[in-house]
Amino acid sequence: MQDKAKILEAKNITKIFQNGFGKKSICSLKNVDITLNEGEILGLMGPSGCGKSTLARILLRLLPTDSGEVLWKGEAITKKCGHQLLAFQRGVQFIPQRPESSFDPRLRLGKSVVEPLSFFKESWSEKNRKRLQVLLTQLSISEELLGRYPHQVSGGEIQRLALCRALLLQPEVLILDESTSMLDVSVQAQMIQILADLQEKHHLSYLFITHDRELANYFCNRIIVMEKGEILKKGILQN
Amino acid sequence: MKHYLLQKLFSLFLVLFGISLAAFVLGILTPGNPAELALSKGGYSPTPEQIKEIEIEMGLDVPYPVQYVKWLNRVLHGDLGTSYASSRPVRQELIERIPITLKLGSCAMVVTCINGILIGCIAAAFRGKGIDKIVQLGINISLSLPAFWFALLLILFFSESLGWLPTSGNGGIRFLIMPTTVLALPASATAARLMRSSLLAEFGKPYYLAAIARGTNRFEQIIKNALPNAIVPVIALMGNTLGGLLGGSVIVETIFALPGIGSYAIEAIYGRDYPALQGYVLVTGCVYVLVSLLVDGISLLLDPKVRVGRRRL
Amino acid sequence: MVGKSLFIEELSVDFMISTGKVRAVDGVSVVFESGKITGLIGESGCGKSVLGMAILDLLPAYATLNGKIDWGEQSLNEYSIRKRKLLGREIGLIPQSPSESLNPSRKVKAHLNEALRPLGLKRQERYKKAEKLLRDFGFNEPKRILKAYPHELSGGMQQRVLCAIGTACSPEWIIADEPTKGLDSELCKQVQQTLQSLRIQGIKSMLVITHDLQLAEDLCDTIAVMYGGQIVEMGDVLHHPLHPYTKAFLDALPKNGLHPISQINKGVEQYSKGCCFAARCLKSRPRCFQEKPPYKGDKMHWVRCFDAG
Amino acid sequence: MKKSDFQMKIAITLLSFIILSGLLAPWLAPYDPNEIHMAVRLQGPSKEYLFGTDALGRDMLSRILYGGRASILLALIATTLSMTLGMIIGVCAGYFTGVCDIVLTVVTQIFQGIPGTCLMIAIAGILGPGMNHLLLALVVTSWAGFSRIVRTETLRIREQPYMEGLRALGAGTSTLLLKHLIPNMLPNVVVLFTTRVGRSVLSIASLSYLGLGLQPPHPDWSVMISDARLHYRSAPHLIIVPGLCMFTLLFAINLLGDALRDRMDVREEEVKEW
Repeated sequence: MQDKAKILEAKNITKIFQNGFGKKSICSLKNVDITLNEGEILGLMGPSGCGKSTLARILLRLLPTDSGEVLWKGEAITKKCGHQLLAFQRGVQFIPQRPESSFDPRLRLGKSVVEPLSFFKESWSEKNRKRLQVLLTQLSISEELLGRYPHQVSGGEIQRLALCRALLLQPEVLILDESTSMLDVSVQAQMIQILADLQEKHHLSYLFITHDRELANYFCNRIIVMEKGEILKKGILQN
Repeated sequence: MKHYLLQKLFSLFLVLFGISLAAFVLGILTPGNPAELALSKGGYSPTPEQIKEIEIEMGLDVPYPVQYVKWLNRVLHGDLGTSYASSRPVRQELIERIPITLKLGSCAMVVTCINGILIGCIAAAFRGKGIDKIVQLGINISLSLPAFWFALLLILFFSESLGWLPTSGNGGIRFLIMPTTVLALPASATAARLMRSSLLAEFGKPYYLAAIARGTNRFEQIIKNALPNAIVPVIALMGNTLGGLLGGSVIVETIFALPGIGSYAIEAIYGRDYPALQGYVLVTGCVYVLVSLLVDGISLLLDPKVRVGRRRL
Repeated sequence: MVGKSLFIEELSVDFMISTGKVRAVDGVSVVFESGKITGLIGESGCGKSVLGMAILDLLPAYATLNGKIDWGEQSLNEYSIRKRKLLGREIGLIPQSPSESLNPSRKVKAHLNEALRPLGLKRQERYKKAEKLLRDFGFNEPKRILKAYPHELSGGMQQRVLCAIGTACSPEWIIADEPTKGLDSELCKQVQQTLQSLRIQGIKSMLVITHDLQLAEDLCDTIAVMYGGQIVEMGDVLHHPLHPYTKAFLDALPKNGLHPISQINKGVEQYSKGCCFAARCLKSRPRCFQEKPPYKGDKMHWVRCFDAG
Repeated sequence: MKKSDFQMKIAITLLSFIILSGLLAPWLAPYDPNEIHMAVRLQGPSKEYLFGTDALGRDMLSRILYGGRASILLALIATTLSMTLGMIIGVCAGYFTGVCDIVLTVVTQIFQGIPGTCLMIAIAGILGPGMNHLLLALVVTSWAGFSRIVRTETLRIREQPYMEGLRALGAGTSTLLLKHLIPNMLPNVVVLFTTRVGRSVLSIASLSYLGLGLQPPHPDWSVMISDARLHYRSAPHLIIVPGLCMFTLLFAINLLGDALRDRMDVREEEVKEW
């Protein structure tokens, strides 16, 4: 892997959760450094409660950090807000772990998938419609699914729709927080295959968070293992 | 546990402060000038100078915040002002009348607890069967009965035609039967409905399925397993049920002529006796807040996570 | 003495929900022999938990069950009152999610008391028996555990307490419903050891419902594979699978190369009268859609497919 | 879900009957409700006066027809006002945590600290009877309950994963609030609205009965009951008939509330595994 441009970086991130009544596990991050290169599938592994998901939320700027900063294409964005962040927000997308609650239960799936375009003030032009068609065929989602409500659709289909919603915004990085661990084995296999060929077609880079060792070995180029908020061994496996 | 108590005490202090503020503001809003009213009792038309004098004497000329502080200081020392109607200290009159309302209120509360929990459990145990439908219909009916109309119906039926119960006056238990029923009916209906739905929610939980798998009989499943968890929201509801009872007592006391603080408030309104009304709002507010705090405390204690704290073995 | 096996004939379970009738278990006939640990594996939605709950008669109100379930000679689904005596004493359940299957406002002692009631011991003996049970499951100071509330125990401890409750009256049969669901790898190993130690407690026969193949492989003597509400194959399925679905299922594992199972080909009715896997089977022939496939193979390893076996 | 549909049908028929008869009162009523004929006072039901006459000889049927209008209208307005106020404060307190939440919760607690009916009586008593004072009393006492329930709902929905997903997608606060948070809260709020309308009708009736709400010449059921108190021995129907109308109205509203609540929980019973 020659040294590609660094697309998303986090420098000595520390995050301490006070043991308020609400928070059961005190999961803090101690000066974590992580770099995701362009076009790379970076695996992030570790037992549950070691801070994987917290790191993901910090990278997505959903959680403030106590110290350290997040860099998008080399520029620090922890301080920025408002429209400077538009490029970042569009560039990094998030696929959650629980399929059954990643869509608003009151909206039909079609509307939810298309809605993010309006967040970036993009009108529903003909070009976007064609792009949606292409994505639907790539993700093997039937048109009829878009008319249904989230509780009438299976876990695997929901994850694929979440992918479709994210890819409609033409992101460059996908953060997958154990997106396949709730799925059955066969559906997971299908999802991984789709993720693989999407990566070539749209030359994306993935931060793939999982606790399944075999899956990580099979799918990821580089794996980082975390333990109680710290990174143990960087890049144990380079395949 | 400490964290909860601190939070509760802080909010208690604020709410009591709010009630005193509300009572004071009610005093200011009263139409007409209190000094003029005090003087012009008995048809005597006071001259402007005399009104001025009284105003200074009553401390009405200073800005409102200062008035509030002085008023609060007097209230904290137990002086709730004198009632225009009987010119006796309001505190005195309230103290005479509170026991009746408390007697009525506690009877109604006891009846509500027993009815609410019992009927709620029965309805949940026989879900979907005949009894459940009858109980739900009964709950709907008792929630739709206007209290004063129901009271009049009771009087018409039991006192007039059957003559069993006295229509008014204050004496032994026989005098309290009808007022308590009128007060307790809507309260126990709400309690029963919450009890039923919270029990049904517990039936769906995995630990209930595990309890059945342990070979427990139906009684053990419902009373020993589901009830301890399902009763917590009902106890919390008892807190603001008391508010309803205090409010309801106003109507019941006027109809059944029971000399409690409820009828005192109505007399104060008809007689434009504002200090008395102010005293009434203060007392009911404080009683209600203190009792709700007590009930909240109890419902917190019922939850082992709070009682025992979060230590991990 | 030879234990009683579970004989199930033509069992089907339908759920009446708002959008009509849904068949979760479709005509299952199987024998779970006593003295063996049988694994019941399958993807979510294949009806394995429903089958387990049907045996214990713990289905929700809106479910209707027909077909026969015999335990030894006694039939289970007719005399449900008598079954109440069986539940807990002869057939124990280890429920699914440990954190939610213990009553949050009652101590561990109360749970065990209830579980031990069928033995009819006096209070003091019951307390000693409860202590012994907890000690068998690796708790070194059972007194403190008995006084503790469920939220004070860690995930692993809760699981072991549930096993203790399930085996309180040392029943003949134990049904473990997804014991490792939602647990991470260390906890899974712990659960595996606890379940293996059940054999020492005198539990002869067990039915383990799980989607964790690792657990099934290490723990179970024989494994039944379920798909679309039917048992398609039973026996030593993990090492030499016969049914096309089992083969595809195993290929989809990360260690065997993550080959996905083919999608439902268009234009084919999903729930066919014949074999449930016909719609997605590569070798499916028209016959597979009309008739129910026969049982082939011997008692040790049988399969329901026209050309397999 | 046959049971809730059946309930819904009865509730809607009853409600529409009452509201229609209220709206069409001017055309349906045989006499002017306030026209006094002392000659025919306290008569039982007869051919001319179907429901008989009251203490001042006014025709009961027309007074009953007019009777519902004021309290239903007032209850609807009061509940809508207190619901909007409650929702605004509840959503702000629930969504924007920190100082804003603490301040608003304390204010809500203060207003909830005082028992509803007592405060209502105090306000109506001091400001004097009349429609707008009654309205003010109703709104001041009931918005706190609304805002507390809306706040818990907001907190629940805000923690849902799909809200976090939307925030990650770049949704602004306004879109999150208006297009996702509130629509998800609507079902529970609608159920709450129906029960609160019922409660407001009850409060208006109690206040009017005590003479603090609607005033005597105005044909209102509770005022009629309070006037008829003196003659309840001789003419009990003067009390029973208006009371029955009010009971039917409240019963219909409660039935509607129950049916809506059943309708909302339908999805929970879907088979999770399938």
